[in-house]
Amino acid sequence: MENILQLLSNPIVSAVLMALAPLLFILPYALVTIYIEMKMAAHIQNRLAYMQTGWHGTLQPFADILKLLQKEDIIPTAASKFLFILAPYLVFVGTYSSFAVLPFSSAFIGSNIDLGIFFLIAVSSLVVVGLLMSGWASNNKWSLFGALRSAAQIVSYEIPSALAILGVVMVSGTMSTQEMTHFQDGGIGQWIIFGGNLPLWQKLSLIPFMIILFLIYLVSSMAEVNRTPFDIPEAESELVQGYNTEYSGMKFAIFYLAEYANLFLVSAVVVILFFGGWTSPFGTFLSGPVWGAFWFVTKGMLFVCLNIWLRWTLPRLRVDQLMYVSWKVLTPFALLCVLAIGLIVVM
Amino acid sequence: MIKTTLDIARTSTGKSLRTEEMVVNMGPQHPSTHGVLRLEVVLDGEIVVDVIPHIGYLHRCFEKHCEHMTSYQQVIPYVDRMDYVAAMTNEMAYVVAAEKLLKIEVPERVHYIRIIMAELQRIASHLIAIGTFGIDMGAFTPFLYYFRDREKILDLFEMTCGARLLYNYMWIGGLSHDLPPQFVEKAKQFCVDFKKTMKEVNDLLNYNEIFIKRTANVGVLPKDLAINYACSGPMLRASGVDFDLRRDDPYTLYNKFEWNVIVGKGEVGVVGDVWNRNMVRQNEMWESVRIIEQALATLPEGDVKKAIPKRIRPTPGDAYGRVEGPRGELGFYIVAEDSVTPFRIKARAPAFVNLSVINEISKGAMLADLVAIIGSIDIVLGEVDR
Amino acid sequence: MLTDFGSILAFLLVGAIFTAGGLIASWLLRPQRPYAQKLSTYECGEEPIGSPRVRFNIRFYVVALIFLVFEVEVVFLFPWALVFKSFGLFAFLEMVVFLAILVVGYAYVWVKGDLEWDKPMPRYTTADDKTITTIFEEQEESVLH
Amino acid sequence: MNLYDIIFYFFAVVTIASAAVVVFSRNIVYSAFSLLFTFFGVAGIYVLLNADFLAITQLLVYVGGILVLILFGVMLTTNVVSVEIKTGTMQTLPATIIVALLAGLLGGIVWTTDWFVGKRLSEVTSQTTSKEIGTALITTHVLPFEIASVILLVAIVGAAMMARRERSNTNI
Amino acid sequence: MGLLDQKFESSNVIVTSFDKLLNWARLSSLWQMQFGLACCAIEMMAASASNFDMMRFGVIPRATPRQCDVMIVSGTVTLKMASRIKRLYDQMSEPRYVISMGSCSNCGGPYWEHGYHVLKGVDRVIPVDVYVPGCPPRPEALIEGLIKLQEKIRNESLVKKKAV
Amino acid sequence: MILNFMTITLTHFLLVSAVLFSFGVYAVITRRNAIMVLMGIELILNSANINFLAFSRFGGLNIEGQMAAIFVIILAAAEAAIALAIVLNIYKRFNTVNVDEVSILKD
Amino acid sequence: MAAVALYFSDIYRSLRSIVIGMGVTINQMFQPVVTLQYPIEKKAMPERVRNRLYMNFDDCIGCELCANACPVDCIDIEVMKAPATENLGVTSTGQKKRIYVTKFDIDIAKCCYCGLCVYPCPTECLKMTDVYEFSEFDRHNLIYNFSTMTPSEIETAKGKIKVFEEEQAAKKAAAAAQAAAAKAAAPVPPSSPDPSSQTPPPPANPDSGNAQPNT
Amino acid sequence: MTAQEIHDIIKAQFSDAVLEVKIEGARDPFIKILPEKIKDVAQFVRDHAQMKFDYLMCLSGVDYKGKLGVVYHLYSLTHGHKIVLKVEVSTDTPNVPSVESIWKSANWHEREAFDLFGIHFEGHSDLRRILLPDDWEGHPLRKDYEVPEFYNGMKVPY
Ligand code: SF4
Ligand code: SF4
Ligand code: SF4
Repeated sequence: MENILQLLSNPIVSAVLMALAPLLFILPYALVTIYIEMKMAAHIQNRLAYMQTGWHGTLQPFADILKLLQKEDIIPTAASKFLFILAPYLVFVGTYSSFAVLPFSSAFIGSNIDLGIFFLIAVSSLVVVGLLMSGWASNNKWSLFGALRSAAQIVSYEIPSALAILGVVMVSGTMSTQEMTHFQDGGIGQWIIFGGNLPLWQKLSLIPFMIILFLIYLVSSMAEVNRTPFDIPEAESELVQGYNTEYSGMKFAIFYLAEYANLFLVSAVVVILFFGGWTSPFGTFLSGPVWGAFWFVTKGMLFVCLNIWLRWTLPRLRVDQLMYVSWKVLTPFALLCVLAIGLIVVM
Repeated sequence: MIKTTLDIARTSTGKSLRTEEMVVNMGPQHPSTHGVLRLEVVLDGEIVVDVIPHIGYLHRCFEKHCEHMTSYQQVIPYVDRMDYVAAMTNEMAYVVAAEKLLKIEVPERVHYIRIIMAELQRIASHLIAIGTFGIDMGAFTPFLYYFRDREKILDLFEMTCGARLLYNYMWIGGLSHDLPPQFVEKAKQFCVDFKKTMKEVNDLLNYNEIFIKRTANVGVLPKDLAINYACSGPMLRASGVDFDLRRDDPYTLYNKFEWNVIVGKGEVGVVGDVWNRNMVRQNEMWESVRIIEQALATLPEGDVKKAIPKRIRPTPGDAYGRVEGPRGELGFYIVAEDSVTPFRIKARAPAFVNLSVINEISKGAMLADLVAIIGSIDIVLGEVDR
Repeated sequence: MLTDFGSILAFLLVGAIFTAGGLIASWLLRPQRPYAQKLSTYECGEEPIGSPRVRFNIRFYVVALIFLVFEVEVVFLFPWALVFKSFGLFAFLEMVVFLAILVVGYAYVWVKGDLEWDKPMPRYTTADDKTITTIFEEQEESVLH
Repeated sequence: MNLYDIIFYFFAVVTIASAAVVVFSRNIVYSAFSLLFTFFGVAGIYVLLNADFLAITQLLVYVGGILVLILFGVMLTTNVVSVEIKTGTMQTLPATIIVALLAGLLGGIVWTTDWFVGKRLSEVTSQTTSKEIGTALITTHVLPFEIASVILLVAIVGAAMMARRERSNTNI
Repeated sequence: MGLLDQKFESSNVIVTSFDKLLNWARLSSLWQMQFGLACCAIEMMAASASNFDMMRFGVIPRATPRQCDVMIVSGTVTLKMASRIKRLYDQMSEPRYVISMGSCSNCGGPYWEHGYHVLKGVDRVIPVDVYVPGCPPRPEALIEGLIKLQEKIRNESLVKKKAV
Repeated sequence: MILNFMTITLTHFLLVSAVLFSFGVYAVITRRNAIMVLMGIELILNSANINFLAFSRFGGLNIEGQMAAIFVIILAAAEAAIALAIVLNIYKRFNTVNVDEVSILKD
Repeated sequence: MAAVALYFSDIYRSLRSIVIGMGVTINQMFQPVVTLQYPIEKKAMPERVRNRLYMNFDDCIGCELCANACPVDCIDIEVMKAPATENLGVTSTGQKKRIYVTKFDIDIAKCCYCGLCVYPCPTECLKMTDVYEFSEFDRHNLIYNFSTMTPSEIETAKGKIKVFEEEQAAKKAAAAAQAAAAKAAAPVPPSSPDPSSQTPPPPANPDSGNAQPNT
Repeated sequence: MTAQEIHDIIKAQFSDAVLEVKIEGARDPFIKILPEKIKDVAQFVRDHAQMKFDYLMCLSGVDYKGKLGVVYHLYSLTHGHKIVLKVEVSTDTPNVPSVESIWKSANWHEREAFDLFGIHFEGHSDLRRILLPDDWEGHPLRKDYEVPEFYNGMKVPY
């Protein structure tokens, strides 16, 4: 017993355990989300989707994963073998390490670095390189197209999303995700979208800008995870499957998993930035570390659902329109908001 | 001749930093080629420099089969399979041509039922066209809404003739069955329900700003080019040519009903662009519903099998009959010899002709536009390749 | 701080190990029967024509370029955002100057059209053919704003 | 050898090995992708040097920006045939000698010099340096800060202009 | 190279229950290759659309053969197309299955006699697991074919697998 | 504190930096591909940054070292942007990124 | 200025159409699903539905009209004219069967379900049913043999036909002799080819005459 | 304009090119043209102000057992009248001038006729097989066509 406790108190062991915890979250989350997405899509379209595997098809995602495990792994002859294998690692590692800075509750955060949110922006560049690598390595036209598009897209939308995050950092005065959440502790009115815990007049004048920032971040986050209407990198009707055209079996599953993990990631960031992270909407009521995790995941899932809802509603943009939206609509608005917020905050 | 010239800078500056031209095969298995069309696309970056369509992946030798049939009647199942999305109108075209060849007059009720069926089929076909076009644009949901409603039409058809897709319903001189008893009522109900869906899809897709931005001013087919290429149907009308065979070369009793020919007006872009083509289809469905409602209201009585000839043996000669199918002018050119076997049947497939224009209108578009253009032409490969 | 980064390293490692674990598990289960045609490059069922590794659109490059500069700018803004509250209006104005200079660059690339995706406008010109009247000439202006 | 050392050696090895791949690989694409690991390793070393803000900035700017730019540049200028992806070398032998001499010199200096060590390590704060950097930017380093913005302005204008040049002399 | 696949000489309890699990996963998640050939493809689309919704069985259309499990050959296979179908089949990752949908791909269908350009049955180029008759088969019939295929997969085993 | 700093000293960091620097120089000297030269330069800049930070950490440079490193990164970004634009321009002109070929073709 | 107005109106319209679209989808989400859960629930087929062909072999008189009407030629009929003396029974429509149908195969894999074969059948023994679930693992199982005649029965039938033909030949010879004899007297019309006009005595064994046991 | 009038105008212009007309009793009145002249006639009927046959509805190849024919169904969107032009060539030298430059829609129709009948359209910009694979042998819609036993190793007959 003592040994175990001692072992647990060993920083290395605890760090590894901490690092494993999000994995334990991601896997069931991905399964659940795949299920939710399909069911939501289905009901939007008056149909049922998954019904036959388990009760109302609940076991379907398991079957999918288990099947993908059994699929043959094809590495085309023309591909650059090493890079082809490396790419899914990069993509997944890039996504997964972002989970390190997500404060799931006041008690749990993988790594409470002071630059949490900044780190989040930075580490997504690993994903960009991973995607480029997969596209290049596949030696397939559709893959390369998809990879280039997605790199250009993620890169373009990083500016507005970084600016939106900047606006929040200006209000909260911290880059640590945990502190940012503490900043918003105390019920729905303290959330940053409602101005955080600043004096009242500042709050009121901040709200419109915060809402705009929220929309900007929402849009750019959707673009960063390549979802409709920004799914041109894997636009089925144009590019077959985009960068993962040549990937099969487990490697594809890794991409798939990373995609869904990313989806939660950006939703969680929305929650941290604007909707109080793990704080309870009712102030101290129903708060506490465990409830915190509940609120965090619930809020995150709400935004995941919003994403899904949008996905099954909207058509897809074209690549030039994508650039238009990012550079000519979101960026100037984000800049304006940042300036306005700065002015309000220093006043 | 009209040429689509591209003033792309890089082609003009000799050794400039131009993208190397990349040749990409789109199809035969590609999600957006609507079947087994293969396009050899020459791309300059994302920009389409040239498109070389390759067809024939579904060449099923329809015309050869006609020459082997032992009666004119037996051709009809094959005609169904030519344009499987709009089998009824195909049958209609064939029987119109054959009746012209045989100089048969059919009872009025037959005309009415044929019109109802053809218009229902037009709706069903446009539903697929717009739905799959939506998928090409990345909108999956409208497709399913439309398929859901299409299923109701198929139920009507199935009730009438027993098949869902390929009907063998219109026979030379008549119909294989009279309408079943509940048909009229159900069809009326369908018309009512369908209007609601159309409005929803308009909200969801056709007037969606993203959709408009994607499709307006893309793949513009000028009027003169359209005529010179003998485009027909929504493709021609979207280019601003007010021409509809149902009105301008009437073949059954279409002129008895009140309806409008939909012409592309270029509300959000240029006349003749992809959006217009899609919208012409969408609005045509309203008109079809109008025709159906009128026809159902005034359906005359009669025997639908009265004029069916026992034995079909036309006098030698040839005839070309054409109808306005969902995709455009669908014609059958029948050459008869003194025999029960057709000597030669040539199908003038609208999609075949419409598709031939793709090279002209997609030069200079982007890859994503090319997908939109293919979708807007609304090809059915069975008809293109026959 | 270092332990915090240490746990990020742990995350990186766990991510990599998980990926490797997945691939190994799949290696245990999956069949592997490669042959030449199976390993051929997919291109919609056709034999691929040419290599995909050609030079591609310069647009991608320009996007990355503009991004890089803006990224660096944003990097500057973050430490500023942390502390500017305590320095008041002066710090804010400093940043406004900084931003203003960059906005000049932004405006420059906007006006010069570098933010636009290189999108050619197809023009329909008529060669000598007398029967064909071009309806298109008058509408040419309206082709895409 | 404690954990800090292990991690240092880990990053040092990652950095140097991948830098070696960058320099010695015949395939420029491999070089470019290998640069990712170099930058990453350097970022790790930054962390070990207590420069957390810089480490992440390194990731952000180098990996997310410069590397992507280089990759695009590589893809934009390499030719179809994989042979030409390979980068030729020149003057390998003299270069090796020069560089070996240089490395020896540097290493010797580094090794032999008795570096003046100012602050003791334990005195260094383990807090983030970003606040200090922010303060420095607003107070002591205002001028370089504003100049940097001018440099960036020049960079963006110049680079955009050059990348665009051929478009301006035609009429689109 | 697949440690477990077809490496068992004989069956035992563990292998069988493991088999069951794996087969269950495979049969419940048959991703379909998204391509249609002719008229039958329309019915295939109808089968995936709201009214019949093949997704209830875990059938998701994927555009690339690499990620597909089942190829539904829906329609007339012409000689021009046959080599492409072969290539696409080759490019699918194993385990892979083929459903031949409709008279045409079963044996040439209505075109069996005079169709000089029609392949008389897709089984002349690729192995077919289930033949769904009909011209076109109703969506229900396709689903029934799918269920048949699931039955077939249920009886597969690590011990000996479908020869290719 | 598990992280003991005693064994690794400034020297280690400087050595890594020196190796990186040498690699960078080697690439700059030997490589004919202009982009490879650019990569070499990036390596050199990175090694310089390690130096700055190492001195800031172990020497008396403190925050100054980090500020210097930041400006180096900014300059590196600006330099990369410009340099690659130049490379593209060269490529546009001469259809090669081979530096010595370019010097021949110069006029 | 117009450009600025356009810029903002674009943004406005985009946002508006997104909201409208989301309204439509959320509304649909609470509409009842239309999915027919096929293996569990099945659709009632309309009466005219055309699926698998059913053939009531008992009623077939072997006229081959269906085979001629089929555009696909997927009905393969082999017939032997039964001896006129044979009683093959009657169809349910009351027609008398006079032909052994030794082979009646419908290659349902080729059939295009057009229904053209159904109309000409004089005894209405061909029918299109509402059975559509008949997938097979082996294509050859899709060739449906409707003929219930076993090879041995066919052999017997053949034997009988031979016997009958011989009889006929003998009769003819006899008739010819008779005719030759009576030639001078009066010209007799040639014997009708239709065996039904003659009434040969019933066969000794009534069982073997009916090629198809009534089941 | 009636078929008779159209015929008269054509006859007046190309008296030697008109081989046969059938107006009375025909389901579609047609004019049979000398093959060599078909292009000129086509150009003429398209540009003639009164005829303006701007729309080529259909172009069909026909094998008349021993002779090959091409049938042009023309329509005028401007005036709303139709006419059928026919040409006949011998099977051995099936050369017909292409009307592709007059009506673009003829492009694919002519390729198809070439593919299926082997009619050679002179002056066609891109006369390749369109429906059948490039390495196909023979022209299947000819009445004397024999189906090959194998194509690319695949058995063709059932
Ligand atoms: S089987 Fe029938 S429906 Fe299916 S493709 Fe063939 S002809 Fe069309
Ligand atoms: S349904 Fe049609 S294809 Fe089938 S057997 Fe009858 S006639 Fe022949
Ligand atoms: S038509 Fe009827 S009776 Fe005649 S052969 Fe066919 S099934 Fe038998």
